Amino acid sequence: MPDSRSTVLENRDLGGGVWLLRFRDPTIADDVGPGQFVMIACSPPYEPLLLRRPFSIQRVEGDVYEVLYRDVGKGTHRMTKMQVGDEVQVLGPLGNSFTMPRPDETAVLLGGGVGIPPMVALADALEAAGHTRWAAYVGVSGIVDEGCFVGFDERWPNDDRVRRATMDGSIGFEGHVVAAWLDRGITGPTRAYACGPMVMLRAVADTAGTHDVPCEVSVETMMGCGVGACMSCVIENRAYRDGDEAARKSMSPYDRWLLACRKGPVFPSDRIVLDDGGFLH
Amino acid sequence: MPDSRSTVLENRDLGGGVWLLRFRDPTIADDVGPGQFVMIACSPPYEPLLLRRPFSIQRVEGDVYEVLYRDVGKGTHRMTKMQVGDEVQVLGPLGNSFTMPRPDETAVLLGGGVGIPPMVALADALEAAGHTRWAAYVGVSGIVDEGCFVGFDERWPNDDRVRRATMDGSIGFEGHVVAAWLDRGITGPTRAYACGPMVMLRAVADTAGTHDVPCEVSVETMMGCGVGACMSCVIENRAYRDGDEAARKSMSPYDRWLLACRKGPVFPSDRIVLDDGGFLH
Amino acid sequence: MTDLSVRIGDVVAKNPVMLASGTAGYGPELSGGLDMSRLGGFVTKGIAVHPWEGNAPPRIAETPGGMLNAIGLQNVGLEAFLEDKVPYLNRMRTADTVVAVNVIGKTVQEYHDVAKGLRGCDAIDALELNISCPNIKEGGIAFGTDCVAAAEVTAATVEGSDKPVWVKLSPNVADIASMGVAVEEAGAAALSVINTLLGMAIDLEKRRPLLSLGWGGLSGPAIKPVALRMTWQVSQACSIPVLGMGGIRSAKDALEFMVCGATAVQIGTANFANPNTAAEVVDGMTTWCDERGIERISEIVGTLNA
Amino acid sequence: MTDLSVRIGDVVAKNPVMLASGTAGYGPELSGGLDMSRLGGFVTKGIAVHPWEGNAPPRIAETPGGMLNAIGLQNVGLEAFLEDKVPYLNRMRTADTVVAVNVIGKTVQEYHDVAKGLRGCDAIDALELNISCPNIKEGGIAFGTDCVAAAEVTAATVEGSDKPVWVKLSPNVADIASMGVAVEEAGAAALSVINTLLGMAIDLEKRRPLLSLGWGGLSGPAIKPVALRMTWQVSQACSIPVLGMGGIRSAKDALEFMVCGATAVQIGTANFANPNTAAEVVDGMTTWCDERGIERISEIVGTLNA
Ligand SMILES: Cc1cc2nc3c(=O)[nH]c(=O)nc-3n(C[C@H](O)[C@H](O)[C@H](O)COP(=O)(O)OP(=O)(O)OC[C@H]3O[C@@H](n4cnc5c(N)ncnc54)[C@H](O)[C@@H]3O)c2cc1C
Ligand SMILES: Cc1cc2nc3c(=O)[nH]c(=O)nc-3n(C[C@H](O)[C@H](O)[C@H](O)COP(=O)(O)OP(=O)(O)OC[C@H]3O[C@@H](n4cnc5c(N)ncnc54)[C@H](O)[C@@H]3O)c2cc1C
Ligand SMILES: Cc1cc2nc3c(=O)[nH]c(=O)nc-3n(C[C@H](O)[C@H](O)[C@H](O)COP(=O)(O)O)c2cc1C
Ligand SMILES: Cc1cc2nc3c(=O)[nH]c(=O)nc-3n(C[C@H](O)[C@H](O)[C@H](O)COP(=O)(O)O)c2cc1C
Ligand code: FES
Ligand code: FES
Repeated sequence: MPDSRSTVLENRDLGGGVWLLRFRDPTIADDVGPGQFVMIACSPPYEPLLLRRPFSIQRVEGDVYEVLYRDVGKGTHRMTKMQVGDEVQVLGPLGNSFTMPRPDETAVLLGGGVGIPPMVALADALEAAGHTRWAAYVGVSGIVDEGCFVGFDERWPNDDRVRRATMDGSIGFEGHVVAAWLDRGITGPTRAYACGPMVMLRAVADTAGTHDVPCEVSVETMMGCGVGACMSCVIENRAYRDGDEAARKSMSPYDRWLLACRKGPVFPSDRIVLDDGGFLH
Repeated sequence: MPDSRSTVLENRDLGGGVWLLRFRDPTIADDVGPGQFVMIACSPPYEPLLLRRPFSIQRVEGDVYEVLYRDVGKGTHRMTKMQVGDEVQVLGPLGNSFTMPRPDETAVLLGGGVGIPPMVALADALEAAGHTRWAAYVGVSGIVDEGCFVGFDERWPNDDRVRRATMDGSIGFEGHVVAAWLDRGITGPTRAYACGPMVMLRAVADTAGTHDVPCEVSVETMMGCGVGACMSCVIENRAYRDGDEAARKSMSPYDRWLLACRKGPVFPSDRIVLDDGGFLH
Repeated sequence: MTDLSVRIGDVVAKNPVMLASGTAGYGPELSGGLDMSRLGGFVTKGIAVHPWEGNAPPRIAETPGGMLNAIGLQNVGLEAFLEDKVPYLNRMRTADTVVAVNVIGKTVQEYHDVAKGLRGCDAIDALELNISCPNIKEGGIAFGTDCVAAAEVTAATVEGSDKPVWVKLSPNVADIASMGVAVEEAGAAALSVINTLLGMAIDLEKRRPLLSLGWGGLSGPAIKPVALRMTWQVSQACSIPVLGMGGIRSAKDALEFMVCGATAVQIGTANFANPNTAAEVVDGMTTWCDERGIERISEIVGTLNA
Repeated sequence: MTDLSVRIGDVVAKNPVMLASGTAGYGPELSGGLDMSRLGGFVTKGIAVHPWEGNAPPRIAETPGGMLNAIGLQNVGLEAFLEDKVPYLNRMRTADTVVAVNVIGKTVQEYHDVAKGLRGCDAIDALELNISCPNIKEGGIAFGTDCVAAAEVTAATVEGSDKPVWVKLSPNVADIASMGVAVEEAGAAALSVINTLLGMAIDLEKRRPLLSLGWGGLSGPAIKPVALRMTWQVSQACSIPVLGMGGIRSAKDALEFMVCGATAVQIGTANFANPNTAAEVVDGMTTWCDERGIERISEIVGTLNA
């Protein structure tokens, strides 16, 4: 008896907890004696999932909010199966927010891939506050990922303030977002904001540092609880690592690692070490 | 931020593995700062399932076979969610079959609840073999379970040979299947077959014993593999337990426990001990 | 309605459901709007005499039916704890929720010092000695796998403390019952069973552990059968109360631990998947007992027919 | 194409994927049409010198991400094994699949006697000493949790045997590396890591264990982190090959064990959920190695950067 795939023809609720299942399967139905049985896999073997997954809120409209996500693993893959009308348990909103720019500052928003959502949220907030002096540089690898642009595309489809970049040049600027930013140049009082892969955040922070631009980044560490209870989501405190002996001595070792879910996810880029030893993407 | 239930409004595939989820949730959408995030439960916490579940084949028609099951736990509950068109991994047919009666024998089929399916399979086999001399006594607790009768109802809706029994008298004979059988009386050469809860099988076996009726029962032990590989599905060998000292000495201790998936699920009722210490229903 | 209260030695909890150490911070982190007054008890994150850094990230990884953690006991230290965290714990006491402080150290002396430092602190009902944390390179686990060392650190803490001392046992031993007996004899007032199992998860492509420390502690439903077995073994071998834990997600899980000998239970990992777990467990227990006409939940403790 | 063959001491397996003892009977029970010639190796159900009854049912229970079993090593005994089972094992040898016989006993002498009884049996490539079965009331586990006893039973079996002796270690210990070292010194040719973790599951309403024995051995994905950690520890401490197992369901799982130091792997519980698991693991390994240009799979063994 080889293992076989049977197709469900009917799965009838007969009431009282009794159900009738009918399958089509020539292999099995071929030669059955009365009293024989089958072993049904009630579900494929799979990874049980315990922990919630964190996602940035991209946009809020009335009582509706949206989340942009990439199917990268167990949890996000399941999310692709959510059906209209499903009820999903969600904890939030969590964490802190970006600091608003001063009125004279140009807000530069840099987003990479699924790091674009917080930039959409920020652009919405800036517009709502009447701060129209902003420019967004949003990048993905190529046309295959252009879905990540949806937040900007929907609201600012032909807005000069939004510059799209792709690594392969298939859309907009060819290269990464920092190159796109520098390509336009940094003029006048500027404040930078970024979210994306660690390597991108580092490039943004370096550039901001070089140009004396205040900069905030949103970091995406591994999170167990999202509320400060598990202490898993830490990112290193720059003052602790780079401070001189005296400075470090004056700090508590407890403050070496900062909880990204509670003190963040937004940090001044010079406050944290943008290097996770390559553990995150 | 209290935990909240958000309703999926849209879950859009944007290509390249990128998806857009939109939720409705006034609680969360109420007061969100740019950069904040949510923790989404990608699935409710649940029991991961590993092992397959065994079910009798109730009926085969062409390349279609059917299984009748009751939603009693993790696996069967999931089965209720199977959708038309789903592909389900099934191993089978497994196990042995009932012995056919001699032409002069009346086959008495006794089925209780979700133990009725093998009796349907046997009735079908008897009919196919031209052996119309059979009588079925099928019982459930009451009208709430009458779905269990579906196999007999569909093929023999008004057949005198089928006697339905309920414990509460709501349908047919009031009482258990053995009482229904005895009510009609045992006349002429008879061979009994049974499947159902352990307590019912014991009553059938006792009655068969008293009336010198050869009897076969199908037992439903806990099964890990269904093919003889895990040795989990055992039932006690009566010869080993009840045999005299000499008889037992002549047997291998290995033969105390019989594998129900391979030597069974059908056994002569006097070959096994119909008592599992109350572990099964 | 069933009386849900239980006695852990001299400590009376209004119900047997507590939050496990390290999974709800120092209290304010109680997540998802869980009403702390619903809780029978609450155990803080481990506290050492001095602040500790903890490990570099990543500190957690999900595994089949469970998770690994290697937080490394990052903690504010005794002084900051007394100053910043105790006020909130006082509110818990007012809400009639038992408060236990999880105590960690690298030497016997350090355990003793924390106990002494917490003397006179009325916000606290008990200490829970963590002699079993697998997530630090030194200390912790060594005490947890050796009867003599475990007894020594227990005795020193008991001596330093004015509160009952619960000892949290490591499951990474061949014979947990002997560990329980050893610390009971050394003066423990109760036993917390179990801490996490040592485990590892790796990134196949990068060929390195998923956790920066290399290994971590396995918790969650995956370990429930081990935890249940150890709860049973320890409660059979010892006469002090057992606090059972390991993979509890539901009232049914919690009641199973009690039937296996736990006077009370703690909930850890499940808080992350569903922050309201503890309240749901209390509700489920109430219903379960009511339906069965059980007058006092303590009646069911250790009633397993094994 | 990648060379999948591996050497376990003097035994060469054409690929590193074996079926674990107790999960595929004596061979003919190989289920679901799995083609045995695809397997690198196969380990039989435990064999004692005399037939054993095993435990009363229920013998298994499902748990979160795993299962408990307390089969109790029901087995036909040495004599019937040689007579009835060996012919099939011969077919496996012909198919170039390594055959190991899992050996059990209640005394050192019994282990020795099985080894002696299997002398000269060409169908068999190796013995796997099960000193770690938690499912019998006497013997088994005691050998598995004590270094001296483990070394003694290993030495006696090696002395009685004309085949390489692999020793299967128990995870129910504080320090599995020392166990590995002890049996290596006693003459083991390889180490199988791990057997099941002791666990318990209960029926809350009936207030009794789900397994007739009371407890059982936990296997399946739930224990994978523990198994991976122990595979790493043992392979770091010992110089003989390690056969890794515990919760393997996929090529990725299997490769993780190899990166953590396993020369080969065994698949147990997953066979029940999907009888074709082992063949799928072999296929997946091939693809994985091909895609990465790995010439010999043995290159990846123990390459973890920890
Ligand atoms: C504050 C915050 C906001 C985020 N916002 C978004 C967002 O708007 N859109 C989006 O697509 N993603 C976002 N992420 C990342 C997202 O949480 C992860 O992609 C997701 O958790 C992966 O889950 P999984 O089960 O699919 O992956 P897993 O199967 O768990 O792992 C697959 C891969 O994802 C990585 N990963 C797993 N968990 C995390 C995590 N918490 N953070 C980062 N990487 C992880 C793993 O290292 C691994 O490489 C955010 C993360 C944080 C912390
Ligand atoms: C050969 C054979 C044929 C069967 N035929 C049918 C059938 O045609 N229709 C039908 O409804 N049921 C049948 N059963 C029983 C069916 O397999 C169980 O009801 C099912 O496995 C329960 O799975 P679950 O995950 O829903 O329950 P679980 O959540 O695993 O357990 C719920 C309850 O079901 C009991 N149970 C679990 N597994 C089994 C098992 N293998 N056998 C008996 N009881 C079990 C448990 O003791 C528990 O009380 C058969 C069993 C066998 C061995
Ligand atoms: C993220 C995390 C942090 C933990 N920190 C501690 C700790 O500081 N002290 C301690 O004794 N136990 C700690 N534990 C162990 C838990 O208190 C508990 O014993 C274990 O997780 C088993 O229970 P569970 O399966 O319900 O989580 C921690 C567990 C987790 C998951
Ligand atoms: C039903 C069952 C029976 C087993 N019987 C044996 C046995 O006879 N001898 C042995 O050494 N191990 C036995 N084991 C242990 C397995 O060989 C293996 O070590 C363990 O299950 C871990 O691997 P897995 O998670 O892939 O199942 C058995 C396991 C199961 C599930
Ligand atoms: S995610 Fe738990 S503390 Fe930040
Ligand atoms: S179910 Fe595995 S041997 Fe019968």
